[in-house]
Amino acid sequence: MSVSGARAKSARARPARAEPARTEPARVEPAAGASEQIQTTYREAMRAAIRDAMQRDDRVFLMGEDVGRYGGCFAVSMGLLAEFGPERIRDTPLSESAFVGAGIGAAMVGMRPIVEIMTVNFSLLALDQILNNAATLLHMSGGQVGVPLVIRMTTGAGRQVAAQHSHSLEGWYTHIPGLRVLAPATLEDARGMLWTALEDPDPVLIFEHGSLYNAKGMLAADAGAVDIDSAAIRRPGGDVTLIAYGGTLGKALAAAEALEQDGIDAEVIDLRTLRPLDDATIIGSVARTHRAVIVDEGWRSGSLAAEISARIMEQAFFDLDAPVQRVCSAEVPIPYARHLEAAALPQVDGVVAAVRTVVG
Amino acid sequence: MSVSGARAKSARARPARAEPARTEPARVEPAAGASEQIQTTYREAMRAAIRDAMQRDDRVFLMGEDVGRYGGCFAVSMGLLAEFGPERIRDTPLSESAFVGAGIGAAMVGMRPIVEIMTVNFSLLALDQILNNAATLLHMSGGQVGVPLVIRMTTGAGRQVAAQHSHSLEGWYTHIPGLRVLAPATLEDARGMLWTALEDPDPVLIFEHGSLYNAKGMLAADAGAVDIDSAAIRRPGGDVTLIAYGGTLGKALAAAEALEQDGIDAEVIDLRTLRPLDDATIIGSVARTHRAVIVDEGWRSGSLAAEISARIMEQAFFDLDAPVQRVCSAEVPIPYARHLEAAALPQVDGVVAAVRTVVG
Amino acid sequence: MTPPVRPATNLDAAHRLDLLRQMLFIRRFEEKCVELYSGGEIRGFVHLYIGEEAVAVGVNSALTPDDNIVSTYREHGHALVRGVPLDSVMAEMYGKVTGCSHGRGGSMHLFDTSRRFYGGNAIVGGGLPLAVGIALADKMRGQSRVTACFFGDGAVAEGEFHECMNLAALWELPVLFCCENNRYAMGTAIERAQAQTDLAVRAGSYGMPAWPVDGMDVLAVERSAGLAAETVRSGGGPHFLELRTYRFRAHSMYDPELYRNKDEVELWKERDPITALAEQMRAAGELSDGDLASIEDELARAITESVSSARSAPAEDVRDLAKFVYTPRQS
Amino acid sequence: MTPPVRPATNLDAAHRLDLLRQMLFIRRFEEKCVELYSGGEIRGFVHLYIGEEAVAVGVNSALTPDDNIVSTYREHGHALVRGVPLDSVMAEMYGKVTGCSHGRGGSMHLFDTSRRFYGGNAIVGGGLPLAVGIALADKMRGQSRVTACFFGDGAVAEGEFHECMNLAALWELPVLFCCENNRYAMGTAIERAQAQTDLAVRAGSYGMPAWPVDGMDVLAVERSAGLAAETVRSGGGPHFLELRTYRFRAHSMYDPELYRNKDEVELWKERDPITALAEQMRAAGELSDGDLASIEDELARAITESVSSARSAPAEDVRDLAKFVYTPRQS
Ligand SMILES: Cc1ncc(C[n+]2csc(CCOP(=O)(O)OP(=O)(O)O)c2C)c(N)n1
Ligand SMILES: Cc1ncc(C[n+]2csc(CCOP(=O)(O)OP(=O)(O)O)c2C)c(N)n1
Ligand SMILES: [Mg+2]
Ligand SMILES: [Mg+2]
Repeated sequence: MSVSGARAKSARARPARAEPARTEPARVEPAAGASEQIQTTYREAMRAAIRDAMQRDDRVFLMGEDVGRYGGCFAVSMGLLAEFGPERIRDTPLSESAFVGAGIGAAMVGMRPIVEIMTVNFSLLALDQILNNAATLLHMSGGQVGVPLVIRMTTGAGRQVAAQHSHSLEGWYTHIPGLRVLAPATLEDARGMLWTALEDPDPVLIFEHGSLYNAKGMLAADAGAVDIDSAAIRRPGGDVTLIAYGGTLGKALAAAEALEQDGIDAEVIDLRTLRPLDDATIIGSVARTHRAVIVDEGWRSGSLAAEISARIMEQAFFDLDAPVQRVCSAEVPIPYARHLEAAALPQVDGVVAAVRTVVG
Repeated sequence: MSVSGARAKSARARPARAEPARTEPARVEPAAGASEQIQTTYREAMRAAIRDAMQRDDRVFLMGEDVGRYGGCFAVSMGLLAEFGPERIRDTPLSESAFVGAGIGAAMVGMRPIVEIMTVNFSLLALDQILNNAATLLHMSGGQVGVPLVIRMTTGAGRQVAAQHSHSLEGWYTHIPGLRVLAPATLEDARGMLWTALEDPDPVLIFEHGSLYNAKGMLAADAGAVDIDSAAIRRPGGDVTLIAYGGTLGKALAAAEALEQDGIDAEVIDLRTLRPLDDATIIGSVARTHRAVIVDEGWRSGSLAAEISARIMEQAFFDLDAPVQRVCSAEVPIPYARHLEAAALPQVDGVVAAVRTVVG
Repeated sequence: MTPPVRPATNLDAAHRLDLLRQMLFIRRFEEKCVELYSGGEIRGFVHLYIGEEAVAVGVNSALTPDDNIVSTYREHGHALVRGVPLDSVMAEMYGKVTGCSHGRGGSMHLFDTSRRFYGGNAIVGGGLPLAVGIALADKMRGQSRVTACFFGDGAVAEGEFHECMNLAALWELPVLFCCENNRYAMGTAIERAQAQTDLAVRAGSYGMPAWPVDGMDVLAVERSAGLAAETVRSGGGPHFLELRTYRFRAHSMYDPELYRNKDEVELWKERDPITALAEQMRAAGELSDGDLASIEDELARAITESVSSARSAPAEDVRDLAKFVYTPRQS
Repeated sequence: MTPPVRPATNLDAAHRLDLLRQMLFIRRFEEKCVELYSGGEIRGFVHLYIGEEAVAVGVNSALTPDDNIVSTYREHGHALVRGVPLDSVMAEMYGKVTGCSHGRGGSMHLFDTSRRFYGGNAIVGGGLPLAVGIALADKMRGQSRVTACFFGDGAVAEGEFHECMNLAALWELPVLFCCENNRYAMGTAIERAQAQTDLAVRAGSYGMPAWPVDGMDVLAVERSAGLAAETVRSGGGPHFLELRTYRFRAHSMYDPELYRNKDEVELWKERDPITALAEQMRAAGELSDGDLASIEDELARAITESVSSARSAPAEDVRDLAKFVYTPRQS
């Protein structure tokens, strides 16, 4: 039986490969220089997106801890208070549950709040509001109560701020029906995802990895809204699929560069939207490469990477030539010491090593 | 390349099968009648376990909402107030974060608190304390601050109590390094897990599925502590491995019965300990059956089932004759209407159907 | 502070008769629910308001249809007097698609946005931040609405209560906090849950007007709620009412009630808000047996009809299980 | 209330000199940290206590070694005056294995259970429930310890503050709540965060003794803390001190400080607790330039040594990354 099973496996595999779920990349970067380009940073792109939204729609306001006078913990909202005033750039007390819930209430009656939770570490104090109200009211009310709310928060480790300030918990939020979860990893997405999210009638969470704010680069002067449905192939390749998002995209791309030296041609997928996942792009790529490695800063057990591995198992099993591998954070509270923190987080060499185990 | 890949796959598969990771069931039920048996219920077994712990160790106390005068929301602690008094059977105000955190503090300095959170739905209000203090203090303090705390809570749906009261979030807790997570599904485990958990120097969470409290059965009069490390094979079988825990164990066993009619011999694993997972028992079984279906009441995306599927991918890929399947809850807030709630939750026929897709 | 100006008619016999009718409406509806629950026709958690009717009726009659209400899982009374159609409430108890929440919510999650009734919330304290946010939106848009937020004495111990009281007071939001102090949180008496059992004093410490009200006297509730609502509406910032009442039944449909003794319950039953108003009106010659009989008839008929229509109403198609998880996209 | 009885020596010049020395100890330690941070030798978040030294020193000198302390991420001062060895604190800043938290915690997570110092906690309000639990354990075991719990003015807005104040008061637990009111939560002034800026009034509403204290006067802090601690210790239940102080530096190592103007900072610097005590002692002829010089010498030498020992201390072996996640099992 096992033999026939194995035979069946290779046999059944063919058609799937003849016409993979999806051969075209879901989305490729616009050719640079398509329009006038300006030099900017992820932080500035995010700020431009907020300013833009505030100007377009007076139902929009930004609320959170230190978004006003202080200019935002990561200086994202620097200068916006002067421009829009304290009513619309609203500093809150340290009351995560109350001000996130207040954002939900305001959205319920027609406002378009952008609630900033300083970091994902503190979002646990508002999780009940996010799960039991924001994500649930529409269903519980039989479709009456929509919650067009956007919640932004910084996520991730890497700055030696130790165990309580280094969480990557976006994976938990992707477990919640009723939410859309985004992870902008590029300047274009930092600039463009917010407006699309604000037009979504349902609650959207945006996770900004702390390591990205200072990222510099060129962006089209007229860059605007982008889709928040599909993943993007940031680097096409034929030998293995590297799946990353947010803070791990850069590491995956760096690993792909390194692998190129050894003649391994890696495709790199930027998930962009963590819920709902763009299965078509993931499965389409794996159908072409037959191998996949997922890079996720969350702790390994119960990570978003586990969900992606399970979906590949379910949707592309017969296309796989090797088991899907996960490169995640070690299962330890993130330590302060630089060398220990570095050892706890996914690194380029770890990605390269994982790829080697699945290729050839 | 893909052909050789496929060949490699079946080729490499053999040795793994010659000596599977583990051939012996990790743990089988004691033969009934081994010692004097008494008729009892899951609720009574749990109560006996608490009483037993209170009598053995005066550092133990039970704290939570309505555990005293009311007798416990699910009547688990009924009668214990009279027996042990209000100091040790301690009613708390509705302050989940404070009393869970107080349990952590008391444990830090040598007490052995059993904190009852009425249901997992309310545990979100204490999640910051559980993640950022209970699970993290030992590491953050360089090994100085141990937290020998046990937190019990009811989990699961099935009683038509709608979206905010029907969560199965134990999967989230299995993501947290520093915690041990248990799911007693049998009378023996309801009776025996608490004491072992109280002897653990680190925080242990016990999830009791609401549907189990009235479960009746026979239990050894001298039943006592049980291990909290290994999974148990509740039903040996050779054709497919059904992996379940807590509230889904009964459904998996019922599905196995149904499948027997069609000559499909299913092995049923009760995970028992959700973190750390007993990979040896899971992989050992899959190495024998070459097929697996995971039954988990959590929402599908980001479920504990996803982690198990990913581990089978990583550790038993070449033993698999079919992709591992997940039978989970539909990704909707659990609705009130009986027929909708039933449709949202994993059911026996769904498990049977999933098995049919992987067998033959 | 002077009592709110309102048309004399509100204070006359007809008005009192209407208040009586509303309280009886809630009472009879829930008595029917008990019957149906015992018969297994409705399920889940059902929290009865019996004994507390004066609070919902008194507060609601001080509000305008344009005001907002945020409630708890013990909200049948709030919903019914707000005007959520009886048939849709009963159908919701049955989990039918004709229910006010399409059968998704049940007893604890009644919603009717057309009446600005923002629902039952089953997480204790969970509705307070929503009320604060709704009031914030109104204030930002210059609307002069009041958001009435109901919650129990037990909710006062939750961190969310504190955060919301502070935020509402700090931002001077138009919220009317209505604390239904029925002296118990499930089986926990207020003395065993609150260091400061004088809840109006606690609320006052946030710098908002707060006072206790006899929650068994519908006229007293209406008077205080009217006074508070007017001030809130005219920009006076949030107000807090501690409505002292009592639940005559178990916490949820049934419980052993080991936590309180029968005498206490009997004592409070002597203060039944319905009997109290009826007797007062009788004494004043404002209520005849005939009036009462016709009210009871009308209610009995309506409730019976709501039951039969709920029974015969269609159930949601199982294929629509995932409806209302996300808003359908136009594109 | 009469002042606590304590040996006259505590009140004499030698004692004041010691308080001065302790404040200088914190000040010089943190000044060195600024230098090291700029040099990139220490990293992460480092929250300076400069300007607030009188609070840690005054409160700690009212405690016994057997009392417990629960602190925040701004805890260098609390740890040092508690007696956590300077070398182990400096080594922790360097993330070395010889650090008081084995290099796992860093500036925000200093621990020393041998001194009942239960650590820095970086979640605002996160330490309060721990303090309540430690005090509960002491009370259940009949121990007469005080648990001093430090937190900031910003923490008062968190739900956890409320839950813990209520629980401690309800259960009459031996907690000394020490609110370090430095008027800002990061960039948010207390007026923009608290509806009731008189924090002692808010705390009093839970029914516990609470009063404001001049947090720039170490002797005043010591007096009030001593008074409160004695009452807490003798079963008087929790007490709350609002210690009015000011941070002279940025919230964390650096911030643009757009949220306050320089004059305000300068005004407060004129009330520098160290200068204040020194001048008072000089006036009383209790402090000579020589005394001061030798204290500075001693501190400078100790701090310099702690730096070199930290630099040369071993780093944890990377293979031990997973150490301290779970307690090693005997079996
Ligand atoms: C956060 C939370 N904790 C616990 C519960 C369980 N629970 C439901 S109602 C209730 C008592 C609430 O008492 P109170 O606020 O006084 O309202 P009442 O039921 O008396 O109207 C409890 C503990 C819950 N629903 N939510
Ligand atoms: C729950 C939570 N929210 C936000 C933060 C980010 N944060 C760190 S310190 C701080 C200000 C706290 O102010 P305060 O309590 O007054 O203490 P201080 O820093 O002034 O000593 C904030 C907002 C946090 N660490 N925890
Ligand atoms: Mg109550
Ligand atoms: Mg402060």
